Amino acid sequence: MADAAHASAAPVAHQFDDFEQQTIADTFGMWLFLATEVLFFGGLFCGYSLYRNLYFEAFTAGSHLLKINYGAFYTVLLICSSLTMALGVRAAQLRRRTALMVLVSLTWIMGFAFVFVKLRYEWYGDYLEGLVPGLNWAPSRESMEMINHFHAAGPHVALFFIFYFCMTGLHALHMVVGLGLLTTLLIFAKQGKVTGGNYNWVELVGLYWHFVDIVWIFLFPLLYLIGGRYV
Amino acid sequence: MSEHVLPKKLYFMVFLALVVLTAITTGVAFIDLGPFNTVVALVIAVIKGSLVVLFFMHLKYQTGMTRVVILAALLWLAVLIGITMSDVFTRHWTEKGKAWQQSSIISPDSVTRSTVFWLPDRA
Amino acid sequence: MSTVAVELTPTLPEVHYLNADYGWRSWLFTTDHKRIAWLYLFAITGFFAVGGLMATLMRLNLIEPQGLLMEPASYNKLFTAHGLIMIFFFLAPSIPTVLGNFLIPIMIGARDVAFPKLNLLSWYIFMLAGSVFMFSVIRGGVDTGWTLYTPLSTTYANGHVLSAAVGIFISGFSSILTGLNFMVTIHKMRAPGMTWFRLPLFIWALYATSVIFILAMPVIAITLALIALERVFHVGIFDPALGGDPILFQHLFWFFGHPEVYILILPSMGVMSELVAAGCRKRIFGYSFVAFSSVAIAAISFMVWGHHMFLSGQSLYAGFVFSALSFAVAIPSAIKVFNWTATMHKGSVSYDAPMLYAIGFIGLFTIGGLTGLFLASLGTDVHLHDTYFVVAHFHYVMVGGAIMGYLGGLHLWWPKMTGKLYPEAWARFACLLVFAGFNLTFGPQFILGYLGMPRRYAVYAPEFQVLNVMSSAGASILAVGYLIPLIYFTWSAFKGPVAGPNPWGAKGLEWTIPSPPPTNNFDETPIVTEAYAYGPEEAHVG
Amino acid sequence: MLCSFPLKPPEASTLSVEWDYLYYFLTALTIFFSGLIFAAVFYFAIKYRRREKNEVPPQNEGNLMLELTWTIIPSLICVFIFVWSAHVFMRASSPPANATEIFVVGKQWMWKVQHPEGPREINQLHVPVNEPVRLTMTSEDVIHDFGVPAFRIKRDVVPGMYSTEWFEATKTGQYHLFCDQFCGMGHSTMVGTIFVMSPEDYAHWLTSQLNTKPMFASGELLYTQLGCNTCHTPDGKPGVPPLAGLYGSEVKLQNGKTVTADDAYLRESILGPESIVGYPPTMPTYQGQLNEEEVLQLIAYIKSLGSPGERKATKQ
Repeated sequence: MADAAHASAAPVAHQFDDFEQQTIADTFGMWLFLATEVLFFGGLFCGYSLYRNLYFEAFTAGSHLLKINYGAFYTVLLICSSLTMALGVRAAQLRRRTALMVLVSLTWIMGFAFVFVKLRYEWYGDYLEGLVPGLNWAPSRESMEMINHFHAAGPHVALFFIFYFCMTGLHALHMVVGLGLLTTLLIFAKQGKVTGGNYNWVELVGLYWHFVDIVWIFLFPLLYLIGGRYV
Repeated sequence: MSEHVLPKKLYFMVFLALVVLTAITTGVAFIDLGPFNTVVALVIAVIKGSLVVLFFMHLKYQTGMTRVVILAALLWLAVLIGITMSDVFTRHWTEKGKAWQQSSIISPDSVTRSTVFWLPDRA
Repeated sequence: MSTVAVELTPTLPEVHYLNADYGWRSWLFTTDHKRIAWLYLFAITGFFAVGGLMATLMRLNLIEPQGLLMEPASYNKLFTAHGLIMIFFFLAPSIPTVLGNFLIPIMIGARDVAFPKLNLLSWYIFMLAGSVFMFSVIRGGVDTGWTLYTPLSTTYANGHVLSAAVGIFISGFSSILTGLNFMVTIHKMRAPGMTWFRLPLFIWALYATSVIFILAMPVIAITLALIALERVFHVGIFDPALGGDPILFQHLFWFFGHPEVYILILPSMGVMSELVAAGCRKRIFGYSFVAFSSVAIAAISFMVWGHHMFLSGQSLYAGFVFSALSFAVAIPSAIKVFNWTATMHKGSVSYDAPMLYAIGFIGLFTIGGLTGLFLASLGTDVHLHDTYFVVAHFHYVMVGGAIMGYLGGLHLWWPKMTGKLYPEAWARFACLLVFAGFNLTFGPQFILGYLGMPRRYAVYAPEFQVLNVMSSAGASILAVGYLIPLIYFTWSAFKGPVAGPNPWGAKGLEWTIPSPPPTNNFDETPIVTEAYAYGPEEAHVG
Repeated sequence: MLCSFPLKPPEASTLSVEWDYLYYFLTALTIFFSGLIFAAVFYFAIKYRRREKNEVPPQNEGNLMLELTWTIIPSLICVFIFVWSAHVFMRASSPPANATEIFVVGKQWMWKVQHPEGPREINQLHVPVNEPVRLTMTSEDVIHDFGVPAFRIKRDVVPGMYSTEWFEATKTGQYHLFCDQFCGMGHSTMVGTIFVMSPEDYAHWLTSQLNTKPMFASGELLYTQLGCNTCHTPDGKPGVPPLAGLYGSEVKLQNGKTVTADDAYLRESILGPESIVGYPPTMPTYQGQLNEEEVLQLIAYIKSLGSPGERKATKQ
């Protein structure tokens, strides 16, 4: 194993026999955590699919009230950040400290842009338009026209928006946690802790970041594209 | 974890594929395919997700156990959604006067019923 | 017949994990899995006391048909808190976090769990969850039943649903982290030669439990989050007046809820295998069947949740599927019972307390399991659903099964945890008391259920009184049966005779190291050649 | 006290007999297998008790044939129980066509009952003996559950949904009615009595009630009070569906599908959000203005206007 040579550089916790066992255990733990996350989002996906099938028109109408440009923008942004993250892991593997720091910073910036645009522009816009059930639910005349166009019922469109906010909200929360992880990663990278052969921390943060990306890859069509956008 | 330093080119190709697929799925949404809009959107999402998992997350190079974990999670998700939906879809099979009648407010029929179009066939 | 050597004059090791370090910091900031087990033991004993006290008050109240002590409102809050505390803060963590934490690394020949700091973090999360939940109980409690059915919990209940839901939400993460830690440990930390089929069956059971922790707990977490959201904003997720489907909540809840009851019983089944093996000095009959039945139970348990909803408005056809699958999950449990019984055949059956608990478990779990068939079958469930029959059934499984297993395991491994022996005569007496009190408490409830007395009734029809009084009388015996071990365990921790490394003449890695074990468990990583290596000594050197 | 110490609930409906057979079978099965396990455990515990401190018994690994035996036999028994109990469940879920319909509304914490002939009751239900009765039930607030132990019937009563159960009482007398789904503070007081009466007594009881206006007549009154008749005239205005002959007819939907206009359909048409009626969106929603009992009365009125076959007759 190539790692064996680096093992002396990286500390091995007392419960592990060697560096390799530690690395494998950490990675396996992260995958298990992601499995939990799948089911965590899964509860929302279950509720979403149930209501989407009950109130298909309402969900289509709700989808049309979202701005598809935002959705596509986020998707591309997250794909780019996934690329920089993946390249970051590669840089850590190759022990390139500067490259790693640049790539992680880029990832962080794109992640932050995602959260910022989502909160400041999209959600706040929804709030102003009266599309937030529970806080400000008063769809404008244009929105009502769209809802009526689909013969959808107002409360059912509200249900769509509840799931929209729950799902993207939970996703955004994960993004914020991810930003925190990236920050620690940046600090570790600066201290040279992760480019000395033990790049596992980069790998773990990468796994988490990509998972959050995948969730969005599914949220985008489910929320922004369902039923087509051809109205 | 086996040490696999993948070539940069691979990452960029995956990235390119993801961007192209995003463009396709967004574009297709503007074409009326009926129910197939949803199918296409989901199929593309699955492809994109798989690309990220396999290459960005290195699942392709992981041990079998990791794959089992991910498959188990997806299987369980399918059980949760699948069985719940099977209840919802079969609730209204029950004839009136049998076990219970679902109010149409929460029956799949309201998918269609929410667009009731009255064509009273007058005798 | 061969023999095993039992040490004659055991002495305590000079340095072990209990005296390796002193002071409260050494406990509250410990990452030693054995010390964390103790932290959990104290915490859940506290919760068990609170939950038990509530049960006692409930049984007292039910002596009179109109209620002896309190108003229905208080009674409703009591049984809700009793259910939630016992399930989330006692039974779910009991065996995994106390015996599991202590034994998993030792049984597989590791120095600690894979993530010791995470292990400690789980305990802190658990304590935070418990505090938030107890805060809601002290503020006035919740009156929804532990099932938190909507729209009662979201719209109509006046209690502190929000803080209770937050408490349970947090406890879910503690369980997830524990399960994750155990799974990684069992996968990646096994000693050389410890193949999957040489693992003790306790490890198999905890592995299956961890799978359920990881896959079921997140679903209840998100469901509780939706409840909280609905309660704060009233947006109609589960409210039929706004288009919501109250039955969706039941689906999400029971998708977690039914696997959850296997979280409670599976570890106990694992303990049972160890109790029977040690108590009979015999390899478990049909090892692989017992091992695989644990995994089968974990897998199938996720597909049977709808048997809680036969009468709820769920589709008739879904009911058939759920019923059939529920019968399927009964088979692995039956296999286990038959195998434990067969292990006793031609064994060397001891009458020590752990084995007595095991015998009690087999009997009570058999009754609990078979009465489960009444509820899994569509027809009988029509009348028995939500009656005392259900209450009796799940107490036979949870108390007669899970708690008997927990107490049996505690007795078996107490000498290992403390290095001291408990007083055997008292332990046997307490075990008999628990067995008798338990049957008197919950036996009559089967009849009450058949008569049609609904569960969660603060006041009831007068003709049910005789059986209720019997049940309450049994509960008082049961309470004494639980108090006695508390006293003699405390006594034995300080004054008990020294146990020695292997007081039972049992096999397994945990019996090869000193009692109490050293902080690092093994001075030298052991090499394993066989599981349950009973039998002629010379055949199993190494 | 001891004289009122029953061990078996009264068996007072056709279903209860069938149900009890299944129950007895399962009980016998439980006793048999528990007895078997208990006997084996005690026998082994005594016969093979540890006689010497250091004794170790001979080992064995298990026996495949035995494992298969105790896997397959319980499986077969389970299949048998499943089929039998599914049969009983289907019976309990399929009311006979000729059953009398009675309406039940659950509300925290009382049962409100309405007979088609008019009489209303609270926490009581009077029914004739030897006649199938179908209960159509819904809830005003939370989930309740209408259970009658003597009849071995029980169903959840869910808001926003009509659930149904049925029974045919076989013995006159008074029986318990319980709410079985926890529904809040007064759950245990949400109990009532079922009075099973001979046909003559029942007829007498019906006529002795104060409110003898039939349900459809109350519905008709509501119909005019609420102003339904201004649009839904007997002949129907353009764009307004005629109500005569609607009940039980096939309703054509925009996408070409058809549904049957049943109770649930009518309930939603009256209460549903305005746009559900959709075309034209002129009918206001009556959500919040009508309680569930009044909705049932309106439905009874619409039913009284005839089903498709009788359309001509009711149209005058």
